[in-house]
Amino acid sequence: MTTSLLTSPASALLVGALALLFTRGIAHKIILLGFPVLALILVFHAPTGSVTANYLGYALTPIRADALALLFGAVFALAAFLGALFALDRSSTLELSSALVYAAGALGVVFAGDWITLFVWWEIMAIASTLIVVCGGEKAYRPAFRYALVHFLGGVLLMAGIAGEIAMSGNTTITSLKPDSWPRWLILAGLLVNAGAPPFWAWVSDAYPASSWSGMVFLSVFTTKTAAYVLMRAFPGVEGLIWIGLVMAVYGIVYAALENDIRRLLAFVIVSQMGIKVAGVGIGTPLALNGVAAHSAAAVIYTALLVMVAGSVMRQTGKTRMSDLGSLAAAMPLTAFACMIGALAIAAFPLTSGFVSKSMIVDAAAKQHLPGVWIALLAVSAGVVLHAGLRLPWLVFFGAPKPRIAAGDPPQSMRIAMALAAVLCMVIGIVPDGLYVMLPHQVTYVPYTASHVLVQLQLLSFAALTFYLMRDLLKPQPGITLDLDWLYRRPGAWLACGFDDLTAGAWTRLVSGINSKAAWLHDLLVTHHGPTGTFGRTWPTGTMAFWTTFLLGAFLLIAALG
Amino acid sequence: MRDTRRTSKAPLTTLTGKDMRKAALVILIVLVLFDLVVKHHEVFGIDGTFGFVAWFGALACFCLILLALAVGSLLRAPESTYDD
Amino acid sequence: MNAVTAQLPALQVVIPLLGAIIAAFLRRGTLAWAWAALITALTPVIAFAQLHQVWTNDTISYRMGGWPPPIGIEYRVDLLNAFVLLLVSLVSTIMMPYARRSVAHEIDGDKQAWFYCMYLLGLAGLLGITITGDAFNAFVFLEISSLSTYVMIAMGRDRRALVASYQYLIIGTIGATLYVIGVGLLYLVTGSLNFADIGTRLAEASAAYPRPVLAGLAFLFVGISLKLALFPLHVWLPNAYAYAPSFATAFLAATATKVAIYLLLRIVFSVYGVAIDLNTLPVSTVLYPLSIAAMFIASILAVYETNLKRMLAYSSVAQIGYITLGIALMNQAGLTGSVVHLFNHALIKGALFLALGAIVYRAGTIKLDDLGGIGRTMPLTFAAFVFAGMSLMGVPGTAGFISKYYLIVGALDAGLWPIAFLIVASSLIALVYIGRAVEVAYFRPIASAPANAKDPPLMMLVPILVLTFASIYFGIDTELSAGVASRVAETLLGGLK
Amino acid sequence: MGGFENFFAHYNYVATIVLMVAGLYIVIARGNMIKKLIGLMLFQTSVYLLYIAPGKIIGGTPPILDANFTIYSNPLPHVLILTAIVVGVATIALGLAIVSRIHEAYGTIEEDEIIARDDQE
Repeated sequence: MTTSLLTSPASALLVGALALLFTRGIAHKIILLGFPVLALILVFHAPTGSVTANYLGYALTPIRADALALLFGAVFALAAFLGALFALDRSSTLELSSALVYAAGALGVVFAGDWITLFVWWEIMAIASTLIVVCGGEKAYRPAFRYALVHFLGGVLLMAGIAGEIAMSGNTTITSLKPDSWPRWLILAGLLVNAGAPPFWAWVSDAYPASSWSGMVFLSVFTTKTAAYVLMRAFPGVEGLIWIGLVMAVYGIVYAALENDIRRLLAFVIVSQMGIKVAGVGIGTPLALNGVAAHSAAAVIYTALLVMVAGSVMRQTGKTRMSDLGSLAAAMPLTAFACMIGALAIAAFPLTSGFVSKSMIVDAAAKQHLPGVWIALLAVSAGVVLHAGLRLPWLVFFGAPKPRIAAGDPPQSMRIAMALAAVLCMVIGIVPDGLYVMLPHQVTYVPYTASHVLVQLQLLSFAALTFYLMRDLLKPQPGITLDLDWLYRRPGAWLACGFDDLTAGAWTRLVSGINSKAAWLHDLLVTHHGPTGTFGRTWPTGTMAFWTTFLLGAFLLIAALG
Repeated sequence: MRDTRRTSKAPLTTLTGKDMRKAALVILIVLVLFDLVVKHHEVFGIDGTFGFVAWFGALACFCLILLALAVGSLLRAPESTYDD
Repeated sequence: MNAVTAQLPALQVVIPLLGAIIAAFLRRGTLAWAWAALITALTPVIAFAQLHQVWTNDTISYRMGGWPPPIGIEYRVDLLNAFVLLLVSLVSTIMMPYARRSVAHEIDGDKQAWFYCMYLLGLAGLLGITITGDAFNAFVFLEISSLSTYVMIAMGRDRRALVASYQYLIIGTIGATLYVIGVGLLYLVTGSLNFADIGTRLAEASAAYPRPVLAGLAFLFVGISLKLALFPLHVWLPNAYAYAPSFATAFLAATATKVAIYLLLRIVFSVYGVAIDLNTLPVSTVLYPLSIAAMFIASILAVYETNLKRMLAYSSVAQIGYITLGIALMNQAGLTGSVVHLFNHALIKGALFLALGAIVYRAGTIKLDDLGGIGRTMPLTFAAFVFAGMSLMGVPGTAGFISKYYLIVGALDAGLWPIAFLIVASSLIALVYIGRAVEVAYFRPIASAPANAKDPPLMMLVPILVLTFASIYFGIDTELSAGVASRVAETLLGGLK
Repeated sequence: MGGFENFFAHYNYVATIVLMVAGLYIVIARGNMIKKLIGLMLFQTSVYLLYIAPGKIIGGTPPILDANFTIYSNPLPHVLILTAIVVGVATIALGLAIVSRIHEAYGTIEEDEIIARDDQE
C-alpha cells in the first residue's frame, strides 16, 4: 500500500516541487519538465481498483483509479507539462514549485476515493494556488489575500459538509449524492465556490489577472476543472445546477464583452465555460456527463492556450489592455496563429476540440427534452463570439492599428508550448475517438454529422455577423465592470470599520451598562454610601469580582430552580 | 526593420477590404441555403425550420450585446475604483 | 530501581519543588537556566513512566508520608491526570532551550535566577494540582503555582505588567478562595478531603444536605472558572499574557489553563458525577451559553486586537470555550474532543506564543501594524506561526481539526446540530484573525521594525519548530492524543451515576 | 426550631457570610489598591472561620489521646487553616510588594487613575 501511495502521480509531483526548491540551472529545468511527464506516465500505471488506508477509524481510499479519474488525471498531468514548458523561462522558483504542488493537489483530488482525502488535497490546492497568485508581484498581494479568503470559506463549507455527511451517514466514500440534508448542501456550496458559481464568482476575475504571465496558465487549468470533476462525481443530475450554470455562462459572456484587460477577459471566459459544464452536470444523463468530461478535457487545453497567448502578449509588450493593443498579428505571427486556433476551439468550430465536446452537452439537453435549456445553451454558444471567439483575437491581433508596439514572438519554449497546445486542439477535433474511448460512460456519439456541422457553422457565422455590425458598441474602453465582489470589498470594508468601532466600545459599554445597573441597586440598598456611581467607573478588578459574584449567584439560582 | 513590418502588413489590409466582405456575404447565404439539403433532427418543432439557427444565432448575439450594454451602462466604473 | 519506581508520584512534584529552591541560590542566569532545564527534563520521564504504568496496569495510589487515605494525602494517578502530567511536563521541557536567550533578553541579569526559581515553583504547583488526590492539597498547589505566576508576570518589561500582575493576583486569590470555600462545604457534609472518598460519600450527603452540596459545586465551579479564564471571567488573562515575559506567556498559555480545566473535569466527573446524576446539576446549563459566548465574543475581540499577544490571548479564551463546550456535551465524542483539544491547544498556543517571543526578540515589537513584511524577514518563525495558526483554525490534517472534529461529532451525537454549526462558524473567525496577521506579514511592504530582523538562534527556533510540527503531526497520527483522550472520556463517563 | 433560633444556632455561619460579603464588596467597590488587598484579606479570613468553627465541639477537649476524654475537637481543620493562613499571608505580602512597585512606576495606587494613564499611551 505504501509503495502505491508513493508512486501515485500526486506524490510524485510533490517530490518534484520539493526538488525544484533545491536545484538551479539545467537540473532545475529538467525537473520542472520531467516530473509532469513522470506524473503522466504514472497516471497510466495507476493501480487499478482502489487503495485503502485508515484514519480516525475511517476507511480511506487515497487512490481510486476509474475511467473518469484516468481521463482527468491524464489531462491535468498534460496541462501541468504544457504549463511548465511555457514557464520554463520564469525565474520565480516559488511560483514553479507551487505550480507543481498545485498540480499535485489537483491530481490528488482526481484520484481521491473518499471525502477526507479529497479535502486534504483540496486545501493543498487552495494554498498552492494562493502562492501562485502572490508571485504576481506586489500588486497581487491584496487580490491573493481575497482569493485565499474565498477559498478558505469554500474549504470550511466543504469541511463542515463532509464532517456532517460522515456523521450522519457514516460513509466516507465519494458517491453520487442528492442534496437532501444540510451537510450535502454545504458540500455542494463548497464545491460551487471553487467552480466560480454565484455569488462568489468574482474571485476568478479578481485573482487570476493579478498573477504573473506564467502563473495564470496553471491557475486557469486546475481549480475550476477539479470542481467540475467533483460535481460530476457527487451531484450529477441536480436540476438547480443547470440554472446556476446558465447564469454563469451568461455572466461570463456579458462581462467579457465589456472587459478591456485581456487577462480579465479570459477569467470571465473561464467562468462562462464552467457554466456550460455545470449545466451539463445538472442535466446528468450519461451523454451529458460524457460531454462534461470531454468538454473539461478540451477546455483545459484551449483555455490554457488562450491564457498562454495572453501571457505572451503581456510578457512581450508589457501591456494587457486592449485599448493599448491592436494589430499585433504582424509582429507576433505565431502567437496570433495560436490565438486563432484557441479562438476556433473555444467557439466549437468544426475540426477543433471544442466542437467534438460541447455538442455532446447541447445534444444531451435536446435528448432529455429540455427545450429551454437547449435554446439557452445554443444562445450561449453563439455568445462566444463576444469574447475569446472573436472579440479578443480581433482587437488584439487585427483590428484598428495602434501606435506601433515593438515586440516579437516570445522565446522558443513558450512558442513550443503554444504550438503543442494548438496541435492538441486540432488533433482532438479531427480524431475525437482517442478522447471518446476514455470517457466514463459507454455512449456512442458521432459529432460529424452534416446537421451538427451546419448548425454550428450557421450559428457562429450569423453571430459573427451581428458582432461585426455592432462592433463599434463593444470597443474596448478603459475601466472595470463592478461585480458581486463589490459587496465584500466596499460595504464590507465600511461595515468592518463600523464594527471595529462598535466592538471596541461594546465591551466598555456593556460593562459600564451593567455596572450602572449595579450602582442603581447599590444606591437603593446602601443609601448612606459616599458618591454615587462608584460601580459606574470601569475598574477591571472590581468588574471582574462583580462578574464572579454574578456568576456564582446565577449558578446557585439555576441550581435552585432546576 | 520598419519596412519589413510594413510589407508584411500590407496583404492583411487589402484582405479586410471590400472583397472580403463580399466573400463573407456569399458564405453566409450559402450556409443558409444548405438548410434545403441537410435534414435536422427535429426535437422541438421550431428548430427544424428553414434558417432557424441562422436567425437565432444572430438574434441571440444581438440580445447578449444589448444585455452587455445595459450592464455596462449601469456598472462600468473607473479602474481606480478599488484603489485604497 | 523498584524503590524509585514506587516513589515516582512524590518525585514528580518534589523534584521541581526542591529544584526551585536551589535555582534561587544559583546567582548566574545561565547557570540557573541550565539547572531549571535539567530539572524540567526529569519531569516528563517520570510522567511517561507513570502513564505507561497506568496504561498497562491500573491507577497508581501513593500514600504521602505513609498515611493511608482518606486520612493522609493520597497522590492518585489515573489515565486523565497521567495524560495531563505528561502534557505539562513535556511541553515545558520542549520550551526550555528557548528560555535562555528569551529570558536573558527580557529580564535583568540579577533577576534571572529568581525567574527560573519562580518558573520551577510554578511547574511544581501545576504538577502538584494534577497529581494530588486531595482537595485541600490541590488548593495549596494552586496557590503555589498562582503566586509564582504573579511574580513571573510582574517581571515583564512594561510597567503595565505590574498592574496586570496585581489584577491577576486579586482575581486569582478570589478564585482560589472560592475553591477552598467549596472544598470546605464538601468537607462539612462528607467529612473527607480525598476526591475519591468525597465521591463515595457524596450521594448520602447530598440526600441529607442537598443545598450545601449544590452551593459547594457553585463555589468550586466559579473558583476554577476564574482560573481557567472561562468567559466572562477571562478579563485578567489578556493583560497578563500580553505583558508577561514571552517565555512565561508561552509557558502559562500552554500549561496553566489546561491544569485548571483538568481540575474542573476532576470535580465534575470524579467527585460530583459519581454520586449525583449530572443532568440534575446546572453544569451544562451554565457551560453551554458561556462556552458559545467565549467562542464568538472572544474571537471577535481577537479580530480587532492590534497587539498580537493580546490577540492570541483572546483566542485562548475562545479555545477554552471549545474545551468547556465539550465538557458541557457530556458524551463520549464531546469529552474526547475536550481532552484532545486540551492537548492540541497546549501545543498550538505554545508554538504561537514562542513564535511571538522570537518576534519580540528580533523585531522588538508585537504591534501588528509595525510588523509589515515580517513573514519575509523571519521566514521560518512566521511559517511556524502560519502552520500553528492553521492548526488553530482546524484545517484538516492538523491537530486542531481532530479536536473540532470530535466536538462536532459530539454535538451531533447529542442532537445539537446548531452547536455543530456554531463550532464551524466560529472557526471562520479564527481564519480572519490569523489571516489578518498573515496579510500583514506577507502582503505588506517591509516595515522598519522587521527590516533588520531575521530568524532567531537555533536554540529558540528548534522549540518553535518542534511544537509546530507536533501541532501538525497530531492531526495525522492521532494514536497518542485522540487514542488516550477517548479512553479518558470512556473512564470519566463510565464512572458516572 | 424556629427561624430566629435557627439563625442564632448558626451564628458562626452568619459571621462567615458577613465577612465574606464585606470582603468581596470592598474588592469590587474600592479603587485603592491597598484597600482592595484588605478586602481580599477579609474575604480569606471568612474562610478560616468557615473551617475552624464547625471543628469545635462544645465540651470537647483539645485533641489529645487520653483514656479519660472521648469528646475532642477535630484537629484537621486547624491544620488546614494554618496552611491557608500561610498562603494568605504570602499572597498579601506579594500583593503589597506589587503595589509598592506600582506606586514607584505610576506614582499612584488608584486603579482608575492607572488605567486612565495606560489608556492614554
